[in-house]
Amino acid sequence: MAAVDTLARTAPAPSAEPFFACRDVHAYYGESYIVQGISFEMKEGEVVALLGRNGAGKTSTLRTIARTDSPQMRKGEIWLGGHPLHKTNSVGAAKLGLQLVPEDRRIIPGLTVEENLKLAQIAEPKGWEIERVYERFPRLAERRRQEAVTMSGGEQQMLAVARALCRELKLLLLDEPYEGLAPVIVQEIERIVAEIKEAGITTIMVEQNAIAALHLADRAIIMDMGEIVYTGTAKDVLADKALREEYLAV
Amino acid sequence: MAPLWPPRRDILMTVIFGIVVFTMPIWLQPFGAAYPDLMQRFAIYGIFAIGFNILFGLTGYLSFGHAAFLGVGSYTAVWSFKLLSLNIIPAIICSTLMAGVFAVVIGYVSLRRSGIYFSILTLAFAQMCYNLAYSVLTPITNGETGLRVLRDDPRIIDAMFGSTTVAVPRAEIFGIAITGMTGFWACAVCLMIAFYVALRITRSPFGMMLRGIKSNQTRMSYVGVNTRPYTLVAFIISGMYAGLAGGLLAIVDPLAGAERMQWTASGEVVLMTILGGAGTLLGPFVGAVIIKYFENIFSSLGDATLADAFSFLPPSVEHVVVTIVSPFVGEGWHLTLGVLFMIVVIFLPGGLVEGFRRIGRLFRSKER
Amino acid sequence: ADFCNNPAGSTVTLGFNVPQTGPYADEGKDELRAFELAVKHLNGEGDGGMLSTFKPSNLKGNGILGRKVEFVTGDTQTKSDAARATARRMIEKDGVIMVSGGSSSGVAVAVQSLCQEMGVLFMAGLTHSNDTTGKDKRRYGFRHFFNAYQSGVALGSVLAEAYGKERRAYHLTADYTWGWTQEESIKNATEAQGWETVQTVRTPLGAGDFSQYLTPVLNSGADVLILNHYGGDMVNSLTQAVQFGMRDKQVNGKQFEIVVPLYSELMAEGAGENVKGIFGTSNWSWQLDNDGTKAFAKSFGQVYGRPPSQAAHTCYVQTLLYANAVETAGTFAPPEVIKALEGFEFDGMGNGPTLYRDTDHQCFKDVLVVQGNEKPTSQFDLLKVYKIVPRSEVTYDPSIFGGELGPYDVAGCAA
Amino acid sequence: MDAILLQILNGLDKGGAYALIALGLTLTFGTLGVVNFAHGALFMLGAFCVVGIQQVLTISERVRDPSITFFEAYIEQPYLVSWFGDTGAAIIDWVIPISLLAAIPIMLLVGILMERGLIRFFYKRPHAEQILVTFGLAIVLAEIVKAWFGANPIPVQPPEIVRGSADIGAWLGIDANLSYPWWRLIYLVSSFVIIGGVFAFLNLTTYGMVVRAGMADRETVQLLGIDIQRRFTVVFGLAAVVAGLAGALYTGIQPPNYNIGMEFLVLSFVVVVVGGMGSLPGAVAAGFLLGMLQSFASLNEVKSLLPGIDQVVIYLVAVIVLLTRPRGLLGRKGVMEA
Amino acid sequence: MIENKVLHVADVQKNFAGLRALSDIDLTITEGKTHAIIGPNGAGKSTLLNVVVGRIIPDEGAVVFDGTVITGKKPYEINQLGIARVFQTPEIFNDLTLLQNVMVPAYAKRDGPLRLNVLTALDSDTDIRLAAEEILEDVGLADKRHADASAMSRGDKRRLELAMCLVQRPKLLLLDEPTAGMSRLDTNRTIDLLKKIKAGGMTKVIIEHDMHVVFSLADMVTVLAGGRIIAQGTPEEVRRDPKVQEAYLGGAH
Ligand SMILES: Nc1ncnc2c1ncn2[C@@H]1O[C@H](COP(=O)(O)OP(=O)(O)OP(=O)(O)O)[C@@H](O)[C@H]1O
Ligand SMILES: Nc1ncnc2c1ncn2[C@@H]1O[C@H](COP(=O)(O)OP(=O)(O)OP(=O)(O)O)[C@@H](O)[C@H]1O
Ligand SMILES: CC(C)C[C@H](N)C(=O)O
Ligand SMILES: [Mg+2]
Ligand SMILES: [Mg+2]
Repeated sequence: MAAVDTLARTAPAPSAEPFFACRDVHAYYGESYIVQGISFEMKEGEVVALLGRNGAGKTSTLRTIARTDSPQMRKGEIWLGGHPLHKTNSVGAAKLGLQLVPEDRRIIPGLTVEENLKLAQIAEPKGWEIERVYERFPRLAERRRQEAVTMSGGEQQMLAVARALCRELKLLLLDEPYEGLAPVIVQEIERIVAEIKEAGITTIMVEQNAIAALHLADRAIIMDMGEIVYTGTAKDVLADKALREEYLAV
Repeated sequence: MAPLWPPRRDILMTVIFGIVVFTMPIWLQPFGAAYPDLMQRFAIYGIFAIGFNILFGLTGYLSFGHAAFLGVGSYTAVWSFKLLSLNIIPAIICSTLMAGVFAVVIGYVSLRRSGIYFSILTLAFAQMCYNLAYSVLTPITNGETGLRVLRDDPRIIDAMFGSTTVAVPRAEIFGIAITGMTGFWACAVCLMIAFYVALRITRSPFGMMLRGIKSNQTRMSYVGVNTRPYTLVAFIISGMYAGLAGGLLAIVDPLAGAERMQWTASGEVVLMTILGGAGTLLGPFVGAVIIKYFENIFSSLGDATLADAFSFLPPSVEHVVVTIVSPFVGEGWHLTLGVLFMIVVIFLPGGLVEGFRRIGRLFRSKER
Repeated sequence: ADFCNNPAGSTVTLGFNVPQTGPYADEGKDELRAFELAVKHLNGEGDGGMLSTFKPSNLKGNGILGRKVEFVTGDTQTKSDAARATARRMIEKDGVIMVSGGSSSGVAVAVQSLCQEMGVLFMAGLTHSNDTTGKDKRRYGFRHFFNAYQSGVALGSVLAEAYGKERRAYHLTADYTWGWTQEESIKNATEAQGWETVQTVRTPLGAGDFSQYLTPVLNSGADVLILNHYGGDMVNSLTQAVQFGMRDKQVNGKQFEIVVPLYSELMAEGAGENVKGIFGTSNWSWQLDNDGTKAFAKSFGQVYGRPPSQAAHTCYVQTLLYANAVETAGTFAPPEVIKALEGFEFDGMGNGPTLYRDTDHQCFKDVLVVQGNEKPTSQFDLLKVYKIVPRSEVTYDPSIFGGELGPYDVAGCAA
Repeated sequence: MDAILLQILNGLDKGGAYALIALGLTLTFGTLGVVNFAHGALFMLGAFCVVGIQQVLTISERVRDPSITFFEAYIEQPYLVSWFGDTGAAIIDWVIPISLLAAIPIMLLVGILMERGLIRFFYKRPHAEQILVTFGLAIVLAEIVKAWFGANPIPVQPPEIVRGSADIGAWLGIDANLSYPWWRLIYLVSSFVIIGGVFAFLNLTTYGMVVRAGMADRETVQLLGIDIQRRFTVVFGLAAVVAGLAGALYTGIQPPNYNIGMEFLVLSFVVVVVGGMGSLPGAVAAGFLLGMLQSFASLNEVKSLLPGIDQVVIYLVAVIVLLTRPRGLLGRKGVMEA
Repeated sequence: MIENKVLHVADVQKNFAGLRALSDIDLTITEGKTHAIIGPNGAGKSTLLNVVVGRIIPDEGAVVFDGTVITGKKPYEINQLGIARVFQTPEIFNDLTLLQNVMVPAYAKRDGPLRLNVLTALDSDTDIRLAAEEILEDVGLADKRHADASAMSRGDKRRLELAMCLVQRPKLLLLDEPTAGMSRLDTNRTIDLLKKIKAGGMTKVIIEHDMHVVFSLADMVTVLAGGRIIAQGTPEEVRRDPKVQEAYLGGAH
């Protein structure tokens, strides 16, 4: 797909090491123990759906991988493209090409839409040009001078994804990208995610709309109570009715 | 947030608190702080801080002008001594009420804004009171010298009951002069009452509403609460506490000076509250005691006292220790206070009381 | 006898309450030096200073009534409230039998009335307001320093001589008891000489930047600026007035002049060059030519490497006078000590024959008119004595200021 | 007429001082979201840079003062003067300008150390704790200065040639009795220059935008690969430099003492808030507004109409402004409103 | 059957600096019914609720609730009349426990907008407390009632906010995306809960993007787009409306 060709990786990762790996990751909010020993690996270009009920620890896992200050990671290793993420912080992770699109979108108050996008292009490595974002998301172009937080939820979600695209992407973490969006927009964002997948961007996606997520994903990981309870291909999960009912209620 | 407490424990807590306060002359002895003036200050500033906490700790509104109420309370008490009677009861009532009146006015205006804007409004009002008391209001406040009780004041209530001529005019309660320890007992009684009232407020639905306002004003108005009157009432109550404290200051030493309205005095109560632990019941009192202790005891320690204190050490060591310690006492007591603030905030966020609680928890969990 | 803080052991404690911070901190520091020196001398250490020149004296150089003298200090911060708190601490915690010091009349008046209530003697340090021994006088308070009224009397004629009788004066006044009474006294004295007072403006104590008060002076038509400021405030206001070019101005065809009615060596030091030629009055100067002055200046200079200021002098003298009164009375009991001080006539303390008047506890002695030295001969030679106004000229009727002393016996802190 | 002009100048001059302090405070307070009660202390440190350098320049040999005979008195003769004669004296005379240059790196370092060592741990803490810790720091800094330099104001003189006053009446060609101290004019001009410099730095660069974003949501900015920490440090250093320069320049107006920072602190908070939280132009505008009003309130004509107005005008105006404009002159919504 | 209208939004207009967020909105809500409002993002749905609860004052038009005009009234007054609202981003008391979070609105309901209730002790007030615990039970948060609200996951926060509204037993409950971010399991539980309330006769306005929720609950659906009502009717009618399909539902439905 032409629209996302610059997203494509330039050189393949060495094949012996997995492209991305979590090994026995434990993380805490203060004293409360939330991420309780997560391990999984991903090949380059793979899309994984991280599923589980509310409070299972999905967001916490993504935040741990993105190396934010909270939750605090106390044990374990995280590797991305041969670099040890566990030894760096969120800034370092971002510089290695990791982007988190957070569940609450985290659009920066006080800045306009355009400034929010520009912010993603301060530090290297950069991704899309802003003009290109506007072509892809005409709605944002219309609102470029508006203070971004006064936009509607869906508009903000678009901005959050667009902002991630403004950076060069090796690993994209999407936390509930469809939440609160009108079906048309969901389809729109689904298309974007599909493009991203097509471009070979390794992606972890958390989504309550499990079916939608599973249709896109190569693989599914199901969490419960801070642990991984199931790993398998997306097809398997779609097929396994009992599993779906127990953890996903679908 | 601790689970809700049964009310019987309120009484128990007040009683324990009372015992601690009333035995201060005994247990403060080893700290060199068991003299009336300082103990009175502990109690008075304790009241001030406890009252301040009702506003700041519960609603989160940080007033930077509470000293104005302290000053108003003091001036009113002295005027009550001058015009009405040397008896402290009218003085206490008048000072508390007058501070309440000021709080209504200042609170009504200031509470139209929140956050830092509120803080600066209160600061501005207090500074206006201070500057005016110092200058053009001199006929009422006696300016920089301070308002004093004079022998030839009218004292109409006293005059009704006989002569007003006294050798030296002193506050009294039914013939008992309020000096020295009596002054402390009077303050201690007020402190206990003030503590109990604060306790009841904190543990009442009203108190919970105030905490709701602190937590989320938007939600508060969408569950049907008109937040302004609530905060205004909290403001008035805490202003009245300050007025009471100011009145007591004038009772134990019948001079009211404008300085006690200055922003530094307002800042002091903020520091007391945060140092001890804003939002906790005991914290403000603890903070008040510590700051007043430093101000009075540390500032009066000289090198000679230090040498005494460390004389058990070998002379060379003693010399070194005294050299290290001496910048922190006497004139340098502020330095100690500054360092203390920093240490407490850095290592015990939430204040001393919260810090103790945490340390306590740490020990308990280690035992297990 | 039962009275507040009757010394029980072999020592007696005095309380020295001086400003260590605030606009008068400089004088506070010098006062403290003098107190230490006085205590040494009373205890028979050092060279004895004025002990040898003071007459009539009962001092023996073995402490007071045989008790070794100790002292505690406090910081008044130049605030009445704070000063009262430290004084109370001294009385209640440290058991002092006498409080001295202070560099502000506001503080002096406040502490003096506290001392009356507590039944402890107050030997005022620096205080120049008429009120201290006027409407706010107290039985337990004594002042050695002169006052604003005396400054006015002494200065009036000198100013008229030097600057002529047709002058228009503009007052900037520290906004508290001392400033008010000094403004009034100087105004009366200069108006009596034919001067006109254009404007009197109050400035808050410790204002720092006086520019907003100085700019209106320039266009007011006044040709004399009278700064009723002291200490750090005066250093600032005078320096800034000079920066505004006031001393180079011609107004009404006359040279614009600045007057600082109450002067001190420390201020002159702070203001540097700016004081040259400026008139004021002073309680005492280390350059006076008499035995007491020389003895004191010498012993002070040897210990501290600088001559004493008038602040140091008055505090030193007050301590000695108190000690002497106790020796005379033979007891620490305040009423007796007070009686020993009242009407006491003495000499050899640097100001010539001096009377502690019984009706208002004000000292009467010669007053110095001083002028900023145009050609100092040494680094400390900042003020030169222009004229010594004799005691008889500055004596006044105590009734003009009203006030009452109150009783000798107060229940005090012993009650 | 002269009176008015003079009062305007005086107001601008005061306003310049307020604006400078408020500007630095806003940089940390509005931008970084840190309530820095130690800002006054930075002002004070700037002033004491001058004092310190003056003391270094005037390191002296002790020469016995022969004019004092009855005790041993000494005169301090600066080595600079002993060695270089008039040149040495001139260097000492130019102490303030020299110190200004030195103050920039010193204050930058102080600011950076302060931010690295303390402030950064408090970005996320409640404002109350920020107040307490920076207040503690302010006390500590003031006490250290007091222990070193003493409690009393230390006179510092502007260079001889600008010590007097400028005849502005002659400049403007009006036959008016209008003169104003040189040094105060220099202060006024410097404040314009510094304010302009800071604005250019923050508004004409994306730096300012990034810093604002970092203040609103550090975490997200970091997730975008920006090392916001370093930028905060720089901004803090910049604020310290602005405060320090304001303080250093001020020594020519008023001899500094250890407490001068506290004296300015409250006023500068009022200025910042009247200007509107987080707004640099607001802070500057409010600084000049309040300076001007204070100057005019001190006119005797005004005071006779409204006694005491000169004492309270700043606070009164603060109340009026905050009641009519909820967020001060130019404040943004939501900044420090809770 | 005479349908009783609880809420009437009459010809409401609202502009934001040139942007027409709501234009000519005329809407009636029938008592006891569940009325869904759907529409693309930015259609003005939340803005409409803001107008109803008094957060935004419309440029034109009025809102009538239960026969009283409520436009211009303060939010707390409107709540006191019986309108409660769940926000799109949860507005809860982060510093309080879950139980207290629910007790505050319960007191507000019982004591009115201003009552200085200082004399009762919190804990002896069993009525309020029991009511609060019961509601927490209903939404499935009972076992966490002494935990601080700030430690909840977002789904829990939403349920908590719902509980805070339910405890007031409002006549009209406005829900802005009550199940957004909820797992299917919890969504289903919430649907059940809301059905139960419906049985109790409470009128509800619900904004939702999850069509499963809309079609399970709504009696009536209004579709907003670009600040205008583009369709209105029963769920089935709306679903079949081509305009709606184009503007909102997209091809997949
Ligand atoms: N800041 C925090 N402090 C303490 N506990 C937290 C914090 N944030 C989340 N938790 C707890 O961690 C657990 C996992 O939360 P997390 O947000 O990761 O869940 P989730 O799977 O993303 O759920 P959801 O689908 O509701 O978003 C929950 O029990 C939550 O209460
Ligand atoms: N305070 C405001 N200032 C300016 N524009 C605003 C403001 N509030 C809302 N808007 C704009 O009004 C439009 C409607 O917003 P609203 O939040 O009502 O949408 P919505 O229908 O709730 O969307 P969503 O489903 O995404 O939440 C949006 O375009 C939004 O950008
Ligand atoms: C120090 C004194 C002699 C003058 C001082 N200002 C006073 O109040 O009296
Ligand atoms: Mg989540
Ligand atoms: Mg919405």
